[in-house]
Amino acid sequence: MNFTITITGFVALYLFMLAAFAGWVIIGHVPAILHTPLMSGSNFVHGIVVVGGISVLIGASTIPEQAIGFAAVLLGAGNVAGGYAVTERMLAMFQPSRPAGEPAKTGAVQPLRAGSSGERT
Amino acid sequence: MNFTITITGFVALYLFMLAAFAGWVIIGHVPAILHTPLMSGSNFVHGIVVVGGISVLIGASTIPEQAIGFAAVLLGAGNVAGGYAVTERMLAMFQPSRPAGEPAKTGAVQPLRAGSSGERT
Amino acid sequence: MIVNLGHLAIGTVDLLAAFLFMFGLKRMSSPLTAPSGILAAGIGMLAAILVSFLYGLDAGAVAQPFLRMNLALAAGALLLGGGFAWWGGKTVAMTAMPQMVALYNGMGGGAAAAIAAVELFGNKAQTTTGLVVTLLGALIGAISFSGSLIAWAKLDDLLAKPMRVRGQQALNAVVLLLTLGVGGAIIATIGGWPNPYLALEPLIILFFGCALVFGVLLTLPIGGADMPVVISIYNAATGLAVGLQGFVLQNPAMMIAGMVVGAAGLLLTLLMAKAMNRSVSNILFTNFGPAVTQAPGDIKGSLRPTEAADAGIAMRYASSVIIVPGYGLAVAQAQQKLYEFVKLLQGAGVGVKFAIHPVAGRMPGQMDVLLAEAGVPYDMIFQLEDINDAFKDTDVALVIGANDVVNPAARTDKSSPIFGMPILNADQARQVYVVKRGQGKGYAGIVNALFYEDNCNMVYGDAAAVLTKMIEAVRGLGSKAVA
Amino acid sequence: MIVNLGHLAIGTVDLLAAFLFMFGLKRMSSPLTAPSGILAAGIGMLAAILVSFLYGLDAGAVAQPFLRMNLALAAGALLLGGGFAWWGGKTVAMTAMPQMVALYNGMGGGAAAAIAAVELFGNKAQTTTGLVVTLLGALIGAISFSGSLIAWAKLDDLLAKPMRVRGQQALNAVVLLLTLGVGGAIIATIGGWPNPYLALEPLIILFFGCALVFGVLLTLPIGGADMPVVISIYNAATGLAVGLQGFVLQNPAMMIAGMVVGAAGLLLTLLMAKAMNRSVSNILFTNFGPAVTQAPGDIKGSLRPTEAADAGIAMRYASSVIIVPGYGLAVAQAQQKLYEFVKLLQGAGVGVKFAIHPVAGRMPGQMDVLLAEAGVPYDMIFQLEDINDAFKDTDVALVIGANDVVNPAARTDKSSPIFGMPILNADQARQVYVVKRGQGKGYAGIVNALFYEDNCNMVYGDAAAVLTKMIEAVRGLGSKAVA
Ligand SMILES: NC(=O)c1ccc[n+]([C@@H]2O[C@H](COP(=O)([O-])OP(=O)(O)OC[C@H]3O[C@@H](n4cnc5c(N)ncnc54)[C@H](OP(=O)(O)O)[C@@H]3O)[C@@H](O)[C@H]2O)c1
Ligand SMILES: NC(=O)c1ccc[n+]([C@@H]2O[C@H](COP(=O)([O-])OP(=O)(O)OC[C@H]3O[C@@H](n4cnc5c(N)ncnc54)[C@H](OP(=O)(O)O)[C@@H]3O)[C@@H](O)[C@H]2O)c1
Repeated sequence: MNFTITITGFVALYLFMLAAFAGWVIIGHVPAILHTPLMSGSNFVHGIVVVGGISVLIGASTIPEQAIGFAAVLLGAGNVAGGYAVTERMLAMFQPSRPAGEPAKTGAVQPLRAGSSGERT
Repeated sequence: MNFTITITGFVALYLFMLAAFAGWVIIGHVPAILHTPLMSGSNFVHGIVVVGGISVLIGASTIPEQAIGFAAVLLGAGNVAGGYAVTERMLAMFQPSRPAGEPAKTGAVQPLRAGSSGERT
Repeated sequence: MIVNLGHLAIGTVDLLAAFLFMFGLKRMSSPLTAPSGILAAGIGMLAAILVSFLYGLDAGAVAQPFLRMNLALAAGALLLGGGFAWWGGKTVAMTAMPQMVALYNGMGGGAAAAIAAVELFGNKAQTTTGLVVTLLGALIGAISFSGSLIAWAKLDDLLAKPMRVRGQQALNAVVLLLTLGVGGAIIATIGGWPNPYLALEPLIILFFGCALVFGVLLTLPIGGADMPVVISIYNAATGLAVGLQGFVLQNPAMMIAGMVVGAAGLLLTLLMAKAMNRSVSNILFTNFGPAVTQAPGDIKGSLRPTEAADAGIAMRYASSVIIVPGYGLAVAQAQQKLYEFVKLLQGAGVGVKFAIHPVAGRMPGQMDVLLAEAGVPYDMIFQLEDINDAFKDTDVALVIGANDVVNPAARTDKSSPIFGMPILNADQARQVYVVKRGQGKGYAGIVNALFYEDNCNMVYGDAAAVLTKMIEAVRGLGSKAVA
Repeated sequence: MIVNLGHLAIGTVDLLAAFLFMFGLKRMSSPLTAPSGILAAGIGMLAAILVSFLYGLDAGAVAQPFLRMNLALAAGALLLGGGFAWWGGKTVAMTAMPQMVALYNGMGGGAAAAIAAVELFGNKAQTTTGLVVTLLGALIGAISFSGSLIAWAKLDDLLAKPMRVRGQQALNAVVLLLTLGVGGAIIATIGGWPNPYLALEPLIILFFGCALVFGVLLTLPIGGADMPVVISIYNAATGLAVGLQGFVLQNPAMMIAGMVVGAAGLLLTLLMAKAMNRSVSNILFTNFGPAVTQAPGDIKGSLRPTEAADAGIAMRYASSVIIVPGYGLAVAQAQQKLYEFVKLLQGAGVGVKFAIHPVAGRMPGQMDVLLAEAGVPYDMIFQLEDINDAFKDTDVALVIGANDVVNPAARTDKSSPIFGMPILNADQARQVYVVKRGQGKGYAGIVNALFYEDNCNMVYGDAAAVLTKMIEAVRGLGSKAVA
């Protein structure tokens, strides 16, 4: 068997359509509280470009190609590592009341699932 | 340009994965009130098999192939038409209070978006 | 050139159709947008079907002489199959929806299997991968076909009670292994291995035969009330089969639509099983054992029957009523009568709501569809979690043809088969009326302690008949009262 | 054989990675599951990067002599770029998040453009379709690169106020057309048409130059406060560019991940713009005109300053307090102090909630992240629609560094630039304290009538300083009071 991947024009359109649809539906239900981490998280995901950079750099056969390929990997790696670092940092901060070890004397505050819109207090 | 579609094994897996993911996410938020129409609606969607039946029947070159191909189109057409008919019929029945022309004397009934769980009356 | 343009048209339209399918299913997540959703999917389907006739441009030299005949056959099959199914779908009673869906679903599975048969008999698979995928699609499609037909027959009362033989599980396993074995022999034969026993064609026929039998055997032992879950599984299976045949035919729209339905059907199945507080494998395989026999001594109190007229009038003078419909309402086909009665109450200023349990009836959402059919606006219909806290502030709970979904044993009795299932708190209302024909048990076959509670009265009779009496009684109070 | 196994490994891992990306983003829809989501996506990314070194097995005869060098270069670039960015991401202040995201996003766009450059200089496109897609990806990637860098510089205060020239729109249009023209020339030259003016290489350089300049010109005139929306747009654009380059490189994981981000980023942009009650094109193109000048006569009443200590003690003896944080809190970096104060209040039995406006601060969700950083549990944090009805039953609303998001002009004054934006009903609380440094206006540059209301007192000073005083005052009440 041969595992080379060939994507002709039409199949590419199908892939694009499906991916775009999935992306749209996935994001549709994200609460406002997570908009910033979501932005940096999706930013992280397009860091996959670094894989393209690696493949191009590996196939390089002239100095200019090597230089530009090196730049591609460098930039893509920055995208990946930075995007992950900030997203993970932000998300680790979101804590519910109890596990935070607070005395939980929240008085009149009724805990509510964060981002559950449609409920009114 | 040539618009023939070629889908090699791996690309097929990508398509399948994306489609399955999309299907899963799409259904994730359907309220229980619509489970029956949703079942018949997704039933309708796999009626696309009729298209495959047509292509096979058109390419048939022996009597048995024609017979089986005919059966495929017949069955697939039943899937499509029946699935659409029942789904559309059921969905047309779901009506909100106001447009139904009822005197809307619902007394103590507070209208609530159907299927909005998480709210308690 | 023309051929190329044909491919362009098919590719474009199919891409659009695949998008519209997903878009349509997405819009079906709310009653407001759902009708436009099925319309969108329908438009996509129509376009895909029409453009698929352009495959005629592709026909090779061998098929050329058959081409006009084949095109005519395709059109004829479309009109014939589509026409009958359309007519059936438009005229079937709402209560018969589950079996109709089973039937249409079986057709889809059959179509997928038929496509696979053409591929296999014609030996058209190019690669081993293609052959394996074809066989897999054929297997799943055929099982879904015969299994769905059995489900249809059961739900349509053409087949009696669950039929089981001793060692059912072992028998099923043997048939499945046999099918897989024959599939392996087909692969070997096509691959050029010597096979002294059978030629390719008998092998293929045997393969389909075994798969069909397996579908029958798998479905026969399952109780009629579990059928909706089974239908949902077969729905997902047909989707999968269609997706696989889509790969074989190199048709991405089929691949996508099939796989979307496969995943969606699987999730829907899990949601249903969860709502019934059971596991899918429990439904499929362990539906054995005698019904639970309950010591009658468990229940204290006595049943207090009352007249339909009295109950109706009591509700007329209540300020709030919650109605709990169940399977019996569907049996009695009394949804129209029920809404007539509700409108009378509303006209008299009574606040009325409907409380729907996720597994009331015999199909998830069946009660919602039934009430919708009668014209009940969907903002009067509340799901369990939205209304369960309201019973305690309600004057009357009218339980009509429901039983298990209001059985308090689910809360307390660990030995009960429904223990753990969330139930509607009808018992918390100030007064409960239960409409049923007699001492019949619910689907779970257990006694209902609610009926013996102090605040509960029984109204015996067919739901439709009882409602007629209630309507007459309230009307009899005179026009002033029903202002 | 080995090459084939390499392809198998790459294909499998990339498939898994694509799934994990989508799965991870899906899990990011709730704070509970989000950390596991980014972890899943991270694992997918790591695996995809590691396995991509197997492309080395593919290297043709020409690239073979460079192979070891190239592999070393790739590893070096990974460590260098990844290391710096990781360090930056781990150490940057939470308030500087927007510009960091802009920077990383620009890097992604630059990488996509660089890949395109290699393809173009090496003339590797096989078909016209491939060439066009390469150019398109190069264009979008380059714009996203330079535009994001400008956004970063602006947010990091390296660039001063919006810079505009007369006829900015026309200039932008000219540069864009020029870029497209050069792109056309490239296609023509590669297609073999005679081009007497420029050889291919200068054309490609010109193309990238124009695209980069266009990105700069597009971003320079936009106000710093609109930057988050711009960053979100560029985020989607980078996703699109990555997806297109994925097609060029025949890498489905890149295609999928890029396109998912493209669609997700677009939707996120629209959600943000909607929360700000503006259209995206309004943000991008019509950010001109002088600030609204308001007749001071509009406002009746006078400002009543009060001491921080008095306000703090008043809150200590209130039974319920809602805190409305805004951009000023981020400027003062006072989130830790604020939570310290809140814990004091809670210890004294005061019920405290946070009310977050969707566009409080300078980035959607910025306040949520800020409070989370300080350790505020997220179930104390309420979004506008969840808390707006609670203000009227609340003793004290503490508005700290917020302005526009509590400006009643949004409700009543049709001429106001924020008219129609939903606002937090802080004015409905029995007592309002507003913490700000002086007479500074909010982002919209308009006077806030709330400050002149009878139930409102101003507490002047930097938010951090004011909170320190409040904490001291409450502590000063003695341990009994703060039991
Ligand atoms: N919804 C689903 O998806 C699904 C699927 C599979 C299984 N189930 C199971 O089905 C059950 C559903 O509960 P349910 O409360 O709706 O129904 P139920 O527990 O099956 O009870 C139905 C009751 O209706 C009465 N009835 C029958 N015909 C009637 C008529 N013509 N007029 C008046 N009453 C009539 C019967 O008593 P009489 O004989 O005395 O009249 C019976 O007690 C649950 O156990 C659930 O797990 C549901
Ligand atoms: N969130 C987003 O995505 C986003 C994006 C773009 C634009 N915007 C816009 O930004 C605005 C956000 O509203 P907002 O209420 O959060 O902020 P704002 O309206 O910009 O007001 C901030 C207030 O904080 C005060 N302040 C500044 N530094 C301070 C310090 N160190 N200590 C105490 N107070 C300080 C300022 O007054 P003094 O100078 O008197 O102290 C100013 O009035 C909206 O108009 C929104 O449309 C938001």
